[in-house]
Amino acid sequence: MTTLTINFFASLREELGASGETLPLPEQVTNVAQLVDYLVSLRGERWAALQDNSRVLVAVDHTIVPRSHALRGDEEVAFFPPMTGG
Amino acid sequence: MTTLTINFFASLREELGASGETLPLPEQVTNVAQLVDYLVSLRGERWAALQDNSRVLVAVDHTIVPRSHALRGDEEVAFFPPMTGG
Amino acid sequence: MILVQTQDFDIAEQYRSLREEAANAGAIATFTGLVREFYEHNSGSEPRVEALFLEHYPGMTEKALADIEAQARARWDVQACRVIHRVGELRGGDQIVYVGVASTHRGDAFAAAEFIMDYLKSRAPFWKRQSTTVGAQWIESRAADEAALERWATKESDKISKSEPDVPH
Amino acid sequence: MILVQTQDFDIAEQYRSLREEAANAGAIATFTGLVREFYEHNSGSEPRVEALFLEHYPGMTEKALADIEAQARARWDVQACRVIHRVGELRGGDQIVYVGVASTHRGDAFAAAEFIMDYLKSRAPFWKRQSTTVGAQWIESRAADEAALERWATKESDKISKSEPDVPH
Repeated sequence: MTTLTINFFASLREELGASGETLPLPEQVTNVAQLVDYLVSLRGERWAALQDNSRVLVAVDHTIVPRSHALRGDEEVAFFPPMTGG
Repeated sequence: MTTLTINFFASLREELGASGETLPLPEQVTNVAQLVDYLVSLRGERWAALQDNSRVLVAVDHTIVPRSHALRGDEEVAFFPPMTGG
Repeated sequence: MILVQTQDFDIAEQYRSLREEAANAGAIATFTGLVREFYEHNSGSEPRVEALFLEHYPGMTEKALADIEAQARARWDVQACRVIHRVGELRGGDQIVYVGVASTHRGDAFAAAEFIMDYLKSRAPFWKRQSTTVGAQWIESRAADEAALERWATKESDKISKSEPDVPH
Repeated sequence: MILVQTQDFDIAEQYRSLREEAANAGAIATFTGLVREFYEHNSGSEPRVEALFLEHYPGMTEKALADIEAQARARWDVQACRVIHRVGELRGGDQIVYVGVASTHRGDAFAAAEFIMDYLKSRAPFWKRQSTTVGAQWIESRAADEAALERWATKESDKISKSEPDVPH
């Protein structure tokens, strides 16, 4: 069975109290939006913060993607707030 | 009697074979365009290069001016080709 | 060349590298970002910044910066390019970021350097937390930084796009 | 601060001065112009540049550069500014010109530095004569340099305008 690596960064990491985890991908989860819904169902309402598309960006294998991005199950998925470099 | 200081720079200096001179301002010369015509009448046709407004810029007392700029007779007048700094 | 590092950098050394690498450069544009001593604060007051912590996403950071540099090279004449971004804890007045571009002409050098900075601000995975005399907070992204990207918009630059609104399918 | 000089300059020293002078700068943009080893030539070939001679108009040069700096300060947040232009004989690869601007934000630093460079190219009394392997010639002003000024056009910048077509009155 394949395994997702999930990371959280910056204020989102502090808000969720989690920096990351690995997770086997359930069969019914085929994209990022479904992964988020699944995490909320597992962890509870505090994690609904991940569903806010305007506040939380998603990268799959180091590339920013839309919530519709398909998942195979062996990716590195990261959630983070808007970036503030420079 | 007041005296104009006239300077020529760069390719224009080489073309005219003159780096500058001082000149008493005749009464009938009241602006830059008239000064140029006066210089051509004094020095000959080669100096008609000064009349080419697209190739020769004019500064009076270190500020670029149009040919219509009035002269009192005690200014520093400079003629030069388009600038190429930087 | 791209570096993500905790240690400080020497702009004179970067400049020397750019001059050496660029065979016939007529123009070198550089940008250095510094930690401002007094940061803008939500309350409108200006508390002194005691420390700034730069978090990043190792692996993605280098990839994002390399993508941004590649975009700049595709759009302008870039003979040499150096990007350094510091991470970890910084103090007021410290150097954070360096971008240097050597080009044949000044227009390309300026445009490429500013393009890289504008993208790096909002498209590379860095986050800033500041500790001030009135407490700590994560610095929020500025609308001005997002707006700065608009003028670079072309088909090419769409490749470095932000997550779009969700469209289920 | 404006310097017109024959001797070379040290960009690290200029950068240190900008950092010291600008109390709360978050951004330093710099530009350095270098003598290209191979200059564009009217014939389309690219002869090697053996020497470049920079002539200027002492007295007016300083005034023109000060005017340009003042315009930049009027339009953007400029906390510190340094402009150096060399004159006399230079060799391929030599530094010709330096512009450094410290500002609160990067947009102002970039804009002010590029504005100063664009104006300095066509509005300060410098002229270049190059000696190449195929002979010597005065470098002609480029239409691109004149065009570069257009995007800065405002009522303010009209103050640094070029001689207008003659209108007798």
